[in-house]
Amino acid sequence: MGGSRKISYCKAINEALIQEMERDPRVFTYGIGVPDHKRIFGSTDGLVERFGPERCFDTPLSEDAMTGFGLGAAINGLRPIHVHMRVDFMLLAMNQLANMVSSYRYASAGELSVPMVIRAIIGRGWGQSFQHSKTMHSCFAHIPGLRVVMPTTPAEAKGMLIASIREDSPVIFIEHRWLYYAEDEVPEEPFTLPLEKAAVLRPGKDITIVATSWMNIEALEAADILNKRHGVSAEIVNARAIAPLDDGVIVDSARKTGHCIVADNDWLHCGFSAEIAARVSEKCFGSLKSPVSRIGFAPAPCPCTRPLENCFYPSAVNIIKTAEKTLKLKEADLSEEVFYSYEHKFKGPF
Amino acid sequence: MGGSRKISYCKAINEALIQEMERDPRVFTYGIGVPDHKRIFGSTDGLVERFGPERCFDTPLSEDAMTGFGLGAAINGLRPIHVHMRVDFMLLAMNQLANMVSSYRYASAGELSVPMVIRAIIGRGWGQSFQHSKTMHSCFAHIPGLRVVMPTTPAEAKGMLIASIREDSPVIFIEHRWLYYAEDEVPEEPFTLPLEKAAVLRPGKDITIVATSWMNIEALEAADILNKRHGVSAEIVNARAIAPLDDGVIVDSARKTGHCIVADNDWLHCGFSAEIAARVSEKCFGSLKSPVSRIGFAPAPCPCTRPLENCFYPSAVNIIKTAEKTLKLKEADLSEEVFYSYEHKFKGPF
Amino acid sequence: MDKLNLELYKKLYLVRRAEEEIIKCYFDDEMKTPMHMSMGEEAIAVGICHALKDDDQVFGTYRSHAIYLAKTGDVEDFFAEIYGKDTALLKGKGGSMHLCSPDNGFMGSSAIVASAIPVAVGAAFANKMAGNGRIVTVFFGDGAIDEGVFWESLNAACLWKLPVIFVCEDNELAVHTPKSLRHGYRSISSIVADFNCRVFKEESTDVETIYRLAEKAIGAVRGSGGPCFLDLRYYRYLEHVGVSEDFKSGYRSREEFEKWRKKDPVEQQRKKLIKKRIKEEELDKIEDGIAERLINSMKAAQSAPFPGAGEIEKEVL
Amino acid sequence: MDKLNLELYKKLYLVRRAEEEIIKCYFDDEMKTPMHMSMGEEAIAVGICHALKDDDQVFGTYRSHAIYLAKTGDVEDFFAEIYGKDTALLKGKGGSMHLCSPDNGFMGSSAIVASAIPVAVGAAFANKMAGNGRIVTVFFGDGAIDEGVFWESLNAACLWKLPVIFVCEDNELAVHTPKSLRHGYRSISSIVADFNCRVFKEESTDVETIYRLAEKAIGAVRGSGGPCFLDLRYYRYLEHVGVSEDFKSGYRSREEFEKWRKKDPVEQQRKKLIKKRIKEEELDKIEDGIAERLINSMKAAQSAPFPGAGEIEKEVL
Ligand SMILES: Cc1ncc(C[n+]2csc(CCOP(=O)(O)OP(=O)(O)O)c2C)c(N)n1
Ligand SMILES: Cc1ncc(C[n+]2csc(CCOP(=O)(O)OP(=O)(O)O)c2C)c(N)n1
Ligand SMILES: [Mg+2]
Ligand SMILES: [Mg+2]
Repeated sequence: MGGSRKISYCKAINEALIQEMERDPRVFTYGIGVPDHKRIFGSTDGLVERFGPERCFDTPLSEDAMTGFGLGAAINGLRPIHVHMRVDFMLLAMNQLANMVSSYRYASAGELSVPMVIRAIIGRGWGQSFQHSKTMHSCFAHIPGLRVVMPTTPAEAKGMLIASIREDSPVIFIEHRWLYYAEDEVPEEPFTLPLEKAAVLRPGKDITIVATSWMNIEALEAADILNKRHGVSAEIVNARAIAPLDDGVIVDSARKTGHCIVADNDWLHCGFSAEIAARVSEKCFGSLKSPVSRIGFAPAPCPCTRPLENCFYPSAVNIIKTAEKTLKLKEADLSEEVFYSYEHKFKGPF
Repeated sequence: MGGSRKISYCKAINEALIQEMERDPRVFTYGIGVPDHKRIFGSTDGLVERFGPERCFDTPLSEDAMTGFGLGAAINGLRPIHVHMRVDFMLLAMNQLANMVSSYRYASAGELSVPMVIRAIIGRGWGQSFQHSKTMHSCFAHIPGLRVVMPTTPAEAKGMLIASIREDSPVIFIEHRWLYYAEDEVPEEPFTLPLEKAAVLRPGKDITIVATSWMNIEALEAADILNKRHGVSAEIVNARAIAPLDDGVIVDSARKTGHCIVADNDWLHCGFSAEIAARVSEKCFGSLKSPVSRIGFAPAPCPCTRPLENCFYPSAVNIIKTAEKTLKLKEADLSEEVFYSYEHKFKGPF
Repeated sequence: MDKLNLELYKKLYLVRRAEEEIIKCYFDDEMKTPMHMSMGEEAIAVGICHALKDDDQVFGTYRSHAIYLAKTGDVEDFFAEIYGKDTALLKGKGGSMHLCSPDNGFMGSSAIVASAIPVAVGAAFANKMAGNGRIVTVFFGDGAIDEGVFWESLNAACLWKLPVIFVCEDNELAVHTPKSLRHGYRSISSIVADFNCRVFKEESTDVETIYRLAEKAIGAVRGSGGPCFLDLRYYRYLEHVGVSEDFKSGYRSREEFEKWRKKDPVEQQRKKLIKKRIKEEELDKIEDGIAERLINSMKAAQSAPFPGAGEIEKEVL
Repeated sequence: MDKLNLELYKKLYLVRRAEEEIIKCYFDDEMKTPMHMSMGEEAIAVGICHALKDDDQVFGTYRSHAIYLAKTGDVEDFFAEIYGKDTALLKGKGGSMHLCSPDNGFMGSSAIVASAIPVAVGAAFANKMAGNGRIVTVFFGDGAIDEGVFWESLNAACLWKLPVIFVCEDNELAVHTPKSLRHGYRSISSIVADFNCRVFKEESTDVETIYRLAEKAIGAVRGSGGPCFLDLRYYRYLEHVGVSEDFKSGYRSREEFEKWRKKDPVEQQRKKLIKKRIKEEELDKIEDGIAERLINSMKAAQSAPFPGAGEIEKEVL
């Protein structure tokens, strides 16, 4: 067993790809721009050099056919990894995803399986507007036969990507662009993490914050401030598995704290936040001391201009204010707080 | 004002189309098979004869382009009605729906509007399997900028379709195939019903059943039996508006009865049922005497063979059993009950 | 004796007779699955599938009875599946529209128009990578070429020179809508020929002609490594879905049907054999043998058990 | 005096200079919107838009600075929008990728490749129904023709003979990927010509040539009622997104750029005017006038207020 060292989320993805492609010659990575010099923000670095253009290649701009293509390759024994620079482009492939990929195994009563990974990048870039800002995990998760995961930490990125590649059913693997630079301890050796379970990111006892993807970062900041300003100990549950979902960790936490906020990187209506709120409300009925609240995108297409973009995306501030309301605390004056506002660091385009 | 008479759901849709196309020359109806001799199960009867092939026409099998086509016609002043024989085919147009149709008005800051109706038929046909059995309302509803409605009664079909046609934003209008034969009183004159509100279908006081589309029919049957066997008075709230959703009627009912079951014509995970459960749990916190339960499709692609199909689709029996559990009643023996099992009447193909 | 033509006839007869048996029983309402019948297209299905090797692969549509039967040689599983029984490979999960028999090279069929086309292209890619020499053939209708994914798939196959044969089974109709109301061009063949793709066009209902054409196409694919496109015309005998005729509904004439009926692929081939001096009694015996197998497997399917409720959530992931 | 060529030059200069002003200020980081620059394609945008009438309509992509400016004549709103300000028509909701000015016939631009193409076809249908004689022109890149929806839209426009001009602005790249890695055919023009569509192909950077071509295409559309396809080549000067050069990244050479630079559409047109004996001082004055307008409107945009938070949920439905 090798040791571990701090690497970025991006590097963790890259390492998972290289180690799995090394281990298993059936794995290949493809998609628009995958081998170009930008290398999907660096995440596909070195693949084409190591594995050649047969196992790492660019495609026409044909998301729908390229998804079906992966499906065909998968049922014939390969293990495709299809990459989308933006999850929004997967909407062009919704038919293949929901009518074909999701049901091919079922349609063959298990004679054929679909070991396919679809990597999609999400996230607030920088003035991206309404066509480059969706998350869509709830829509994918709604379709039985598709796995959906959203790793937050570098170790999750590596462990869950390896698990996804080794998995025999299709996995939609959703990566937040802003997390690419996050660094943390990641084992050098290949390893896997479960694809169906949430994980406690920060233990606490007074209130549960269930967060997806980047919202975990906002939740960590919120938890610090809640602790500092109110002495509140928030437990953050990282909902890294979207579907299928073993909700045990989430339900246990909410039952323990009696309060639950869901902070999703998405719109609320009919979203994953509703699923969590529904399950927590049902399974913790009687143990909850307050109703479950939800935080997410503003109910609008994402606008371009910065001040409106700031209103669109939920943040640590929203979490703090919601927690204060939930716990009936006096609103802290946050004007002195310096928030980790990533958008100031991030220079365009995306 | 004319009177009203009993007509079928199908005829109600047809009447709405004819009256609105008569009233407003900008309205046109198009889609695969719209003017052919089957007339979308009769719902487009007489249109091509009355309004000619310029306002009622067939199209190539190109759902994606045909959706964009409707959008283009709408922003240029027409009022298209696009028809899909199966909602599943709309998945091919998901990009146009979620990236274009939903945001065009926003993208023009209101300079352009999108008075477009998309009619889509859903519903258990008859051995239709996994590619002709989805509902998808939750996925459409998740996208801000799209209206989604699911009328259940003939009067709703007419009133909501007319309202949809007159509405300046895009409406996805979802019709259950089995409801086509339902007959009820419908006013002769054109009239509109609100697009954002639920309606009490059957008043009651002991438990609330929130149902969508065909599940209202199942709920009515369940309510009869619950009354007969347990003396339970169930209130059925017909969730005919999916997005945007004014949840007032639903919340009021659940608060009043203290018990709530959501019976959705769909999968549960990240579905509309989760949204209702989340809202009711939050807004009725403290007034609920039991957790909100959800009933929907089995978490699998829809199988073809009848016995498995029967397991896939939720029914009155599921509602009764859930209500018994919720209200802590002894399970009634239902073996003597004759259920209105539409699938025995319905002969293929769809 | 002309063994080839006899073999082709056996398959033609099997396909036709299987559907005739379906028609006989369909109104018993025990096959609860929407039937899109192949009648009229048998020469295409049999001609091509007979030219393919056992381990070559085929993808189809909801209208796949003919290609399924011609490719797999299976009958027992077929009936069990359309009766929705536990004894079928798919245990009735698929039904008539979703036949699948991977071991026999039948890789599945889809009821969303055109949606199997890119899957076939990906399957061909895997075969090319494996160097196994297998050819993938994907069948679809003249409606499927309206869909964008057809063009995307064609482009990709041509770009990457993949061993795939696109077979457009052109009955000039999508449900009831003629090509003239759907196509903004004269000839799909001439368009596809401008891609890096060999194109073969044929209107014959003679199975041997189709078989020879398929051999040529297969040779071209093996030679070039790249795709072929077959533009083949036939006449759909029955309604779009269901087992009845529909000449009274007004969108097409019985006269047209009668013209095609004169060159019916099955009868024509029978006549050819008799001309080639195969004895009629011999043919009768062969036909009876096939019919017996069909009827027996149908009976077996009828009396087989349904799958248990537990099946529903199996094989989802 | 050659009024046409002068008018064309004014527009060319406006477009080029507007983008130069953007480059100057972009690193101030106040225009928080991804810039896909038009530099290199000015002749296409100006040549075509100048041939269109005011009430003809245009749809574009995320790379629409040139066609927006050439079609609308607007500058003030343009800068206010890319600065995300309340004074812009869209109040910054769209940004650089989603310009829109319906009153000036600029009907919107989309950042999902190819997705405006069917919308343009539908808009053309509405115009045809209204009998208003308007022509719709939709601009897209050589990447957009990879997408199925392009083919579906082309087919529909040809089928229904709609008054729409498809303009493929071919820079041979989709982001960094050359056509050779994306297209399974030699020539899109010859394929499209097999549809019921007139095709015009041109590689010139001379704006007058493009203008004449556009006139021809417009004439053809008005004459036949049906669509045209323009296959026009240009060279993208800058990186795919962003305002810098990227010849060092290895996927293309500076030499190629230099070749195109020699026939730069703006400089070439200036030279042509001087050859036609327009005085250089006169041109200088015209250019200064344009520059002044640009700089002033840019300043106005910089100092304009941002929209209030309440804007976010307006105009959703
Ligand atoms: C994407 C999609 N759109 C519409 C349908 C409904 N539909 C089923 S079959 C069919 C016609 C297909 O025609 P064609 O491809 O020529 O095949 P054929 O039935 O003639 O064999 C249509 C429109 C569908 N199944 N899938
Ligand atoms: C459907 C879709 N897929 C991928 C992308 C990412 N993307 C943005 S621009 C682009 C290249 C487009 O090339 P082309 O159409 O030639 O236009 P150009 O940028 O050369 O003007 C790609 C792949 C996108 N925006 N939309
Ligand atoms: Mg056909
Ligand atoms: Mg390009």
